[in-house]
Order: sequence, then C-alpha cells, then structure tokens
Amino acid sequence: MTLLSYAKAMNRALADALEADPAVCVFGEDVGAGLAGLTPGLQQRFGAGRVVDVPLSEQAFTSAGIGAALNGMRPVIELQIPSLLFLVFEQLANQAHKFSLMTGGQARVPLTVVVPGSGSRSGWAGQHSDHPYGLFAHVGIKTLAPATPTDAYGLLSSAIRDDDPVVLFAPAGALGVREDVTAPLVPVPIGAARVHRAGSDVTVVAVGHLVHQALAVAEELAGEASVEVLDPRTLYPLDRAALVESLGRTGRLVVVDDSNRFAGFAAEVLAVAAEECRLLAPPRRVTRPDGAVLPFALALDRALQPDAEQLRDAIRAVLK
Amino acid sequence: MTLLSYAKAMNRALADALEADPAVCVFGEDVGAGLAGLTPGLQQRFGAGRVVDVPLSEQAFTSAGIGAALNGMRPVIELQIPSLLFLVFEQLANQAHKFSLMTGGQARVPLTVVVPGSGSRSGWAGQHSDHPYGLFAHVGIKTLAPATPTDAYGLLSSAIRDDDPVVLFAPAGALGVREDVTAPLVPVPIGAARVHRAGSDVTVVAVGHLVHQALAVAEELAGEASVEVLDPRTLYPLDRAALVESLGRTGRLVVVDDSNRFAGFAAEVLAVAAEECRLLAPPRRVTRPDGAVLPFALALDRALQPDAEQLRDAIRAVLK
Amino acid sequence: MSLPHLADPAGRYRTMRLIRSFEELALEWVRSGLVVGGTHPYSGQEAVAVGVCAALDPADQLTSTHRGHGHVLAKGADPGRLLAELLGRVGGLNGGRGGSMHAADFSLGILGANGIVGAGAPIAVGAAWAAQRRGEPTVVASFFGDGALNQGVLLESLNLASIWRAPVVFVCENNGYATTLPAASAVGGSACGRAAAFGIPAETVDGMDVEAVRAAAGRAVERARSGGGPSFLECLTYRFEAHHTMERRFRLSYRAAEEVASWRERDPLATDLPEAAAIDLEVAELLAAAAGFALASAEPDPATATDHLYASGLRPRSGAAL
Amino acid sequence: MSLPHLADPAGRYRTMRLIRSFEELALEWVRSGLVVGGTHPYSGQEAVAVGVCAALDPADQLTSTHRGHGHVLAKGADPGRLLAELLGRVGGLNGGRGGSMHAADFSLGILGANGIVGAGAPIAVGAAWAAQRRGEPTVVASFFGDGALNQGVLLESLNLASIWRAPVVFVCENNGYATTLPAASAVGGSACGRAAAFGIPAETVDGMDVEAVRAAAGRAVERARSGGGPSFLECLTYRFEAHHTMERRFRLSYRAAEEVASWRERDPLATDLPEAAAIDLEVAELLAAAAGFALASAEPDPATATDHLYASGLRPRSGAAL
Ligand SMILES: Cc1ncc(C[n+]2csc(CCOP(=O)(O)OP(=O)(O)O)c2C)c(N)n1
Ligand SMILES: Cc1ncc(C[n+]2csc(CCOP(=O)(O)OP(=O)(O)O)c2C)c(N)n1
Ligand SMILES: [Mg+2]
Ligand SMILES: [Mg+2]
Repeated sequence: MTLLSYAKAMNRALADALEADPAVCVFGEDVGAGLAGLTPGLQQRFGAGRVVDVPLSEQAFTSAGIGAALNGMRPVIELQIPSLLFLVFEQLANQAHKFSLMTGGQARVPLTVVVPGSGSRSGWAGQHSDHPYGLFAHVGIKTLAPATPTDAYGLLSSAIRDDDPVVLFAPAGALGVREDVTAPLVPVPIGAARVHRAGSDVTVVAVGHLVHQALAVAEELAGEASVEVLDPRTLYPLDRAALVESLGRTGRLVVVDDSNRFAGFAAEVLAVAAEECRLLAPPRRVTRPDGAVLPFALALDRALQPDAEQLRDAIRAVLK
Repeated sequence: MTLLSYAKAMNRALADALEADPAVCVFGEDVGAGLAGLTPGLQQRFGAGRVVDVPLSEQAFTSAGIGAALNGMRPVIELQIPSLLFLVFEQLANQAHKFSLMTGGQARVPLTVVVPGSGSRSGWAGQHSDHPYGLFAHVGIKTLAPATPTDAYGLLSSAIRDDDPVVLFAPAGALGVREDVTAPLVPVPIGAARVHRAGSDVTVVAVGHLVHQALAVAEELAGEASVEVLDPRTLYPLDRAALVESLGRTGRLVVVDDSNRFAGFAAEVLAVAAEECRLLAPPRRVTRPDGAVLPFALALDRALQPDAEQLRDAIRAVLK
Repeated sequence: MSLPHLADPAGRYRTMRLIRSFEELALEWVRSGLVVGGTHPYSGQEAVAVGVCAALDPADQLTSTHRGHGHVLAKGADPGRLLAELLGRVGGLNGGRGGSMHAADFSLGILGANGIVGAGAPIAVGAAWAAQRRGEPTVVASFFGDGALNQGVLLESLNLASIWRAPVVFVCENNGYATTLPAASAVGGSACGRAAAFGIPAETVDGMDVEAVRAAAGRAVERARSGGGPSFLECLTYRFEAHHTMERRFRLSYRAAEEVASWRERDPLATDLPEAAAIDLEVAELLAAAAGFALASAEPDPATATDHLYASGLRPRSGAAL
Repeated sequence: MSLPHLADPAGRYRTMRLIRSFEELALEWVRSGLVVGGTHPYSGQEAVAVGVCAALDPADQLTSTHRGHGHVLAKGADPGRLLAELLGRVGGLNGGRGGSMHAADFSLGILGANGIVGAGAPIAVGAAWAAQRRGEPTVVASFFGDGALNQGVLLESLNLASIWRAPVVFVCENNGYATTLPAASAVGGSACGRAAAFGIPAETVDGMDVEAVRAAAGRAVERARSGGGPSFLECLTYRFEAHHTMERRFRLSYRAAEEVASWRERDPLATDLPEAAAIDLEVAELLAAAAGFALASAEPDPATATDHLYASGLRPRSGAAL
C-alpha cells in the first residue's frame, strides 16, 4: 500500500510537469527550501533557474509570470498565503485573464497560481485564513479546489497544461489527507465534477477539504437518508451538467463551502439549481458568515467555519 | 424646476460632508481639476490640504487613507477606473475591512471609496469597463450602487458618516441621469432598498443604471403584467426583508445586474429567494456572461451587457 | 539587424511624421465620432518611440502604455490595422477587441499597450527573463510615463530586473505630467536616481531629439544584449495635445500657454532633411490608404463578442441563459 | 517627554530583557501547544525596537510587522495582555481576536502588527499625515524588514511620505533574510540608497547597539517633529531564532552556523550595567505575573466570534442561516 499525501501529490505533479516540459517553471518565495510543501526537492533537481526563489514582490513576479507566459513559458506561481491573491488581483483579473480577448486571440497566458494552504490554518488569524475562490470564479478565472491527493495531482497537472490562467486552492484542511493510490496518477480534466458517494435523497455539494466532512456526515446519516456527495473539484467553470443530473435524482440540495456566504460559490450553486432544477425543498447553504474575518482564538476561528453539526442540520432541514 | 444631475448630486454630498465635518478629506488623482466629475470646485473651496491630488500610487494612498482613518479622519478615496479597485484589493479587503475585528474593536476605519463611472464607458475597453461590486459584497465590505441623483447624494452622505469602509459604485450609465429635486437632499440609510415601481406579478431587482432600464421595460409591459422594480441600492448588506416582502407578493423574480454572472450579486439574490421564499416560477438572471471581458468595439461591448430585450424575455419567461 | 524602416535619418523622420499624422487623423476621427472613447495622443513624444525602436532588432519586443500609438507604429505595426483597431473593426490589430489602449501585434514583438499605468514593466521583465533563459538574444523595451514612477509594481519590477539581470530597457517618457499632476510635485527624488537605487544604470536624455534617444537606447540595448542587464532611460519630452481627447471638455489650465509654446518650439519633427517634404507627401498618401483600409474593414458580429475570452476555447455561459 | 520606561540605560536594558524573556516564554508556549499557530520570534533584534521607541514620546505612534512582539512591548504594551493575546484570551490586547501577528494597543499609539509584509508603511504615512494636518506633534515610526524593501506599496509609501513631508520614521530592520531569502540576493542596490532616491534622508546604524539606534532615531524623530519630513533608518541586525517557530520542522540550513554564532556574539543584551542581574530577576518576576494573568484570562465565547466585525455594529448573517 502506498499512502500518498496531498502535499506530496502536488509536489509530484509539479515535478512531472517540470520533467515533461521545459517551458514549465516556478516562481515563489522560499520555493528552494520548499517551505510551503509544494516544491521540496525541485530546485535541487531542476535548478534555481527553473524553480526560482523570488523577492517579496508578488505583483511584479506574478506579472513577470505573465510576461514569461506570453513568451511561451508555463509558469507556476506559488503564493504562501491565500490573501496574497488580493495583492495580485490586478495582475490576475485585469491582466492575465484579459490578454487573450483583448488581443483578439494573439496572446495566451498559461499561468498557474497555487496556494498551498488556503483557508484557516489554526492560529494564523484574520489575514492568513481566507478562502477567496469565489472572487476568481466571479471574475472568470479557472478556479480549482481539489479535495484528495489524486485530484490534487490531476488538477494541478491539468492546470499547468491549460492555455488559460488557473488558480488552484489547496485547502489547508486537505493538505494532511492521505490516499492509498494504486492506479497511476493522471490529469483530471478541468470542469468535471466527481461523485464521491452516490445517494438518492439529497445532494451535498462540498468544496475542498469539506468533501471529507461531508462524506463523514453522509455515512453517519446513512440510516436516515441516502446522501449523495458531489465534489465540483473545478469551481469555475462549474460542471453544471453533473449538478443538474444529481439534483434531478435527489431533488434536494445542500452546499457546504468554507468561504463567505454572500455571493460566494454556494450562492451560484443555489442560483443554478433555482434556474435549472425543480427542487422538492428549499436548498441550504453551510458557509462562513457574510463578510467573515477569522478571529485568532481557536474557538472563534472554528465558530466561523462550516462544521459537521451545521451540515447535519441542513441536510435534515431539506429532508423535512 | 431644479434638474439635479447624478454627478452634481455626488459633488454636493461631498461638499456638504467637507463643510460639516473637518475630519472629511479626499484623496484622488486629478481631484483638483475634478476630472472624474466628483470633485469640481472642491479643492478651490476647501483647499489642497483637504482635497488632495495624489501621485499614481493607489495602494499607498488608499492605505494612507486607512492610517488617516485610524487617526480620526473620514477619508474619501476617488478611483478613476473601476479596475483600480483590483489594485487596492489588498488594502480594502485585507486591511480596512479587517481592522475592527482583528483589533478586538479598538479601531475603526471610516473610509469611503468612490468610483465615479463604473461599468462600461463606451470605448474604454476591457480594462476600464468592469463592474466588480460583487467582489466587495462577497468580502463583506459595504457596497453601494445608487441609481438616481437623490440616492447618490443620500448614499454617499451615509457612506462618509459610516464607521466602516464603504465602496460606492457610481455606474457610468447613471452619471447622466437628472432628477427634478424638490425635497431637500438627505442621507439615505445604508441597507435599505427602494421600490421604484410597485407591481404584483413579478419582482425585477435592478442594480444601478439598470434601474432605469427596468422601469422603462416595466412601463412597456404594463399591459401584459404588473412589474415591481426593486432597487437594492445597497448591495451589501442586502435588504433581505424588502426582497422577501416583495417576492411574497409577486412570487416571481428577475434580477438584472451588469456584472459577471457567476457568483455575482444576482446569484445571491436568487439564493436568498430559494432559501427564504416560495417562487411560482424559476427565477431568471440577466447579467454579463461568466468571466466577461468587454471588447472594445461598441457592438461587442453592448452585446455583453444586459439589454432591454433580454430583460423583457426574462420577465415573460417567469410569467409563463 | 536593426529595424529596416528606422535604419537611417530619413526613415526615422518618416516614422515620426507617420506617428504625428496618424495622431492628427485619429484626433479628427475622435472629434467626428468615428472613434468611440477617444485616445491619448502621442504627438510631441515621437522622438522617444522612434529613437528607442531604432536601437531594436525586429525580434526585440516592447510593452507599451495607454499612450501607445507611437510605440506601436515605431516598432512597425501597420497603420491601417491600427486605425482599424481604433474603429473597432475586424481588420484591426486586435480584431477590434482592444482599441487604442490595448493595441498589440505579437508577430512584431509588440506585447501590447496597457490601460493600467505601470503594468507593462513587469510583463517586460518576465518576457525578457524567458527569452534570456532560452538563450535568445531578445531585448525588451518597456515604455512608461513619469506617473508610472510612483506605481509600486513598476518599482518592484526595477528590482526584479536588476537582480535577474534581465535584458530590459526601461524607457521613462517624462512629459512633465501625469494627467494634470506635475511630475515635479509627485516624484520625490528623481527618475534616474530611483533606477540607480535599484542598481540599474540610468541616464537622462533629450526626448525631443531622436538621435540622442537613439544613441542612449543603443547603449542600453547593447548592454542588455551582451548580458549586462537592464538599463533605464529618462527621456525628457512633452505632449503637445491634451492628456486624453476627452480633456477638451474640461478646459483645464494646468499647463501654462508659454510652457506649451516653448516645448512646441522644440518639435522633434523640425528637420533640415532635404527629402522631408517628399516624405511628408508619401506619409500622407500612405495614411490615406491606411484610412481607406480601416474604413472598409467590417464591423465585428455581436455574436462573436466572447470570442477569444479563453485561449483554451472554453465558451462562457451567456448572461441571459434561461 | 520620552517614554519613561526607556528614559535611561537601565530602562532600555530592562525592556530589551523583557522582550527576550517574553520571546523565550512564547517559544516554550508554542512548543507545549499553549500558543496555537506559532510566532515570529524577535530575539536578537531587541536593540532596534527599544532604541527607536526610546526616541519616541508617549503620544507618538508606530506600525509593526509579523515579527511584532518587540515593537509592541518597547512602546509599553502590557506583557500580560500580549501573552493573553497569544493565547487567544479575552484579556488579550485585542481580546484574543488578533493573535501574535495583529497585536495592537491604540491607547499607546500601537496601530497594530500586520500580517502582510510592507502593509504598515502606508498606514503610518496616513496616520502621520492626519496628525500633521491637525497640528499635532505626533511622529509615527514604521517598522519593517529587509523583505519589505521589495514590496511595491512600501516603495510607494516612501514617495508619498517624501512629497507630503510626513512625520514618519521608516525603520528597516535588516536582519539579512526574508525567511530563507538572503537580502544580498534579493535587494538590488541598497536599502538607504532606495530611501535617498525618493528624497528621504537615510542612514545605516548598528542594530545590535541600542544606543546607536536611539541616537539615530532621535535625529530622525527630531527632524520629523520639526517639520523636516520623513527619515529612513536601516538597522543592521539579526534574528537569533527561526523565521517562524514552525521552521523547526523543516531543518533548514540557509544560514551558516558560524554566521549565527558570530551575530550571537554581538547580542544586544550583552551589558556591563551593574544592575543587570537585579533587572533580570525583576523581569523574570514581572513575566511570571504576566504569564499568570494570561493563563487566568478567560477563553472567548464562540457566540462572540463576529463581534467587532463592523465598527458600526452591523451584525453579519450567519453562515448556517436557515
Ligand atoms: C494604475 C493607474 N492609475 C490611474 C490610471 C488613470 N490614468 C491613466 S493615464 C494617467 C496618467 C499617466 O501619467 P504618465 O504615466 O505620466 O503618462 P502620460 O499620460 O503622461 O503619458 C492616469 C492617472 C490608470 N490608467 N492606471
Ligand atoms: C506581502 C507578503 N508576502 C509574503 C508574506 C509571507 N512572509 C511573511 S514574513 C516573510 C519574510 C519577511 O522578511 P522580512 O521583511 O525581512 O522580515 P523578517 O521576517 O526578516 O523580520 C514572508 C515571505 C507576507 N506575509 N506578506
Ligand atoms: Mg506623463
Ligand atoms: Mg528580514
């Protein structure tokens, strides 16, 4: 049995990409030391010219990634903290995302941005605990949130090969997940959801690390109800077909999403369901509160993230 | 009859605030010249020390606004282009918004950010045509989008007096609106929607300049259906009570919102409706496409914004 | 091999004239409503674009700004296709998707004008880094204004270029103003001092003198190409027109009439080239043909509005999906 | 009137000892799991915080960094309340809402540590601008590391402070590394050269010598207070511990053992003050009491998790609203 960790899976995806394509390169802080868990060993193996330690200039090195991408490279940008995405929002939303259309298709920007450890890492407090995937999905940048080691491998591989900018969130809560991997690791297509558990009474759409929470709750409630757990994996573009298909069978929807409630990913899922499906009961969201800022104290930090009890309550509510 | 223009109403709100409270000040590019229409005459009247022309350092001057706010000022930041909000996303979402909670209530950041001319100004192309209000609403920053001169006056006045950061979008498409103002101009409370037109068959939630489009369409369809036009005015915090009340009467919902579709403001309205109301028909959104980048050519630019025909079709669809 | 159309003084004069005449035509088209949205005229600054591009090879690249027509034309873009772009026609450089502020021609190494001040610089650094990594001799010129000197990302880019020894020539077109804001009151210290502080060789040149610019740019390009890293040129210049065509509406008075007049006396197009008159005529004809091409180019079909949104071909969901 | 607790050499030594002992205790508490999430230890850099704060008045203000304990304690924050903050208790400076990286005490002019590198500098500039506008004599000290020298917003802030002549003292704690990245390979040019390039007087001082720092800071504060505008101090210093307590897990080797040892020989706490031993004892007692206070402080009630989210009192919708 080979237990593959999520972090190791991402590391392997990156190594395989660096190996396969000389256009792939990495920009990030402390990537040589591999501090964030994505890059250990890669600078030693591929050199400091391809796995590049950069100064604390997120805006410049992200845009340098764009420039390199315009000249044929496939840069992977590692950001140590989810909120650094705010710092480079201009570079991603206003430059990388817009180049192709604005140049009439002359340019492509195959840039991958990875945040290893998004969401709350206990004790890192307000500025280090965001889960802003909804922002990128709204803007229209391909947005991934793998839940398992094989999906982390597969989606990171696909992101690097994709011709558009992609942001990949590796939730801190998933980094410790290990998986017994027997089949070879392969790319996972962007835009394809995954049914982790089939069910017929209610569809739980769960994002990132919360997939595991949803599976546990589904198991726990097995006597009460048949819960389907659907992992979108790609948040944007959303696999609407898979969602609609599942809801067509279950007619009931709960979304569990560790990001702010207002106009977040869960809102989009509810909106699509309202537009395209006939639900048997009002759908439910289990999310962070509106405008959440995670307080430092552990009990407060936890209080603002979706928990199993809330999920159970929501499932029971839609089953009523 | 006094015809008050939207731009003039904002100018007057700012002048009144500067007059009333020595803590109010303005930072912005070319505010002395009043290029963006918000500040004409104000530097002459209140001095270059209060209406401050700043260098092209949006990040620093926005955060300087935070620092000034921490020391008791009520700065108004003018940004010339909606996408400059991307450039200062870190400052707004990660600093201004978080200070109060992270300091345990020691600090407040009464900062107002105004974008006079958000959305498409014809011919300004991809990087100057965004309408990213949903991003701020998701993050939890108070987000305003007045549709009329009196609301522009009233909401800007309230924003400046508010103890939290506020972002106010003045849609380019509304700047030309004029209103016959008879009553004195007064603050409009943040978080209160406005019913522009009462109706009983369908609720059209319209944002910003699209309120006027919605009113025209409602008028046009008067023979077919009784259309209520609800202007949230404040996008976040949303006046859910007003929405639920309206939907309780009409049972049908269309949202028209000139921003990207995916996880945008319209998605939240549909989500709330799905959670809290019993609709008689699937709701509809009329928005920009997912991930929209507005092309330069006028016909293409227009093609990606909600138009009257789409709104008519959506209203008819929910009435079926 | 330098750019053939800029190889001799006549070619450089000719290109400067082309830019000036282009801008005059664009102004007319803005006034008549043909060009929607307006432009940022480059008139007055021609010697900078032409002088710098005269030092570049065809395979070299550049990043440009909101005031980009001059850079794009100097590098060799087709004026007809640039005009068509201003009109939003399918024959435009960007198929009408970019307009004045985003004109690009990747086949000529023009990585795009940019609507965000300072945004081109880090793109130039990354493009140069990539070329250098692959052992290509490419040099990237990055144009920006005095206003961009106060943008964090540009300052970060100077550092990044410096530590990477990236083959970039930073070209600061100091025309004295960022819109209405005088550089003198906005830029603490000096332009060249800033570059030097990041470890980048910097010099100030007369941006109204195409040969002076060319000489300085030549040194900078040579340094970049030979592995010597980035350089910084501050070109002292002036825009003869408004910041943006829209400015006329405001009747602003941030520049003294005498100041404008004294710079106009230093017009970079003043020349004693004997063939100047013939060149002017030739340019006029060329531009007439370009205008004809642009005006004849088709309007894009609204059904194609989201074309190219994703290079991978992903089609976005419509905003009125039922 | 300068800060009373830093008025004489004994007071300065005492505060440096307090910081060091505080950091040792915090390290212990991190290791034992009492402090969740870890800290960025300030040990080794004490002379900078104490030297700079010794030049400040009580009404002066500061912005701090992720490595903020030293600044916060030097300005006079209660160690018990800072410890309680590290524990996430209601008695903490921020009521347990901020933790190590956001400790603030506005009553003492401590405008907050900050989790984002470089983010404090523009806040300091704005705070200073506001005070200056109102005719208050406040000076704001802004601490940041060598890593922050490459942040755009910090560079923008130098310019803004320069043109505004804002009463700010920029204090760069150059400890040679930004996490694992040597400043020597990340900072093109020099720290002081950069500040000077924006028109700001800059000097480099021995950051292991509290009196040297105090003297330089005194000059800078005096300049700021008398309307002379901002100054920049580069303090050469060293952190004795890991970048962050989490680093132990990685067994990194980016700093040579000899380098660490040679800097440890220059420990800012080395002193020949006769009363040092007595002071150490006193500090130990004080810290024991502080620890007792912190440990006795209550855990916050989860029901209060969104308290203070909005200063206006707006209560956010719950994430599990039915
Ligand atoms: C980051 C940013 N801030 C503001 C603007 C709006 N704007 C466009 S051009 C301009 C002035 C630019 O001045 P400068 O860099 O000197 O170039 P010039 O216009 O003089 O050629 C401003 C403020 C912008 N496009 N981008
Ligand atoms: C803008 C930003 N980039 C990256 C980080 C992650 N990070 C935290 S501290 C640090 C190193 C900071 O180095 P320096 O400024 O020299 O301060 P020091 O840690 O040496 O005190 C990094 C990279 C961050 N918090 N903010
Ligand atoms: Mg200029
Ligand atoms: Mg350091």
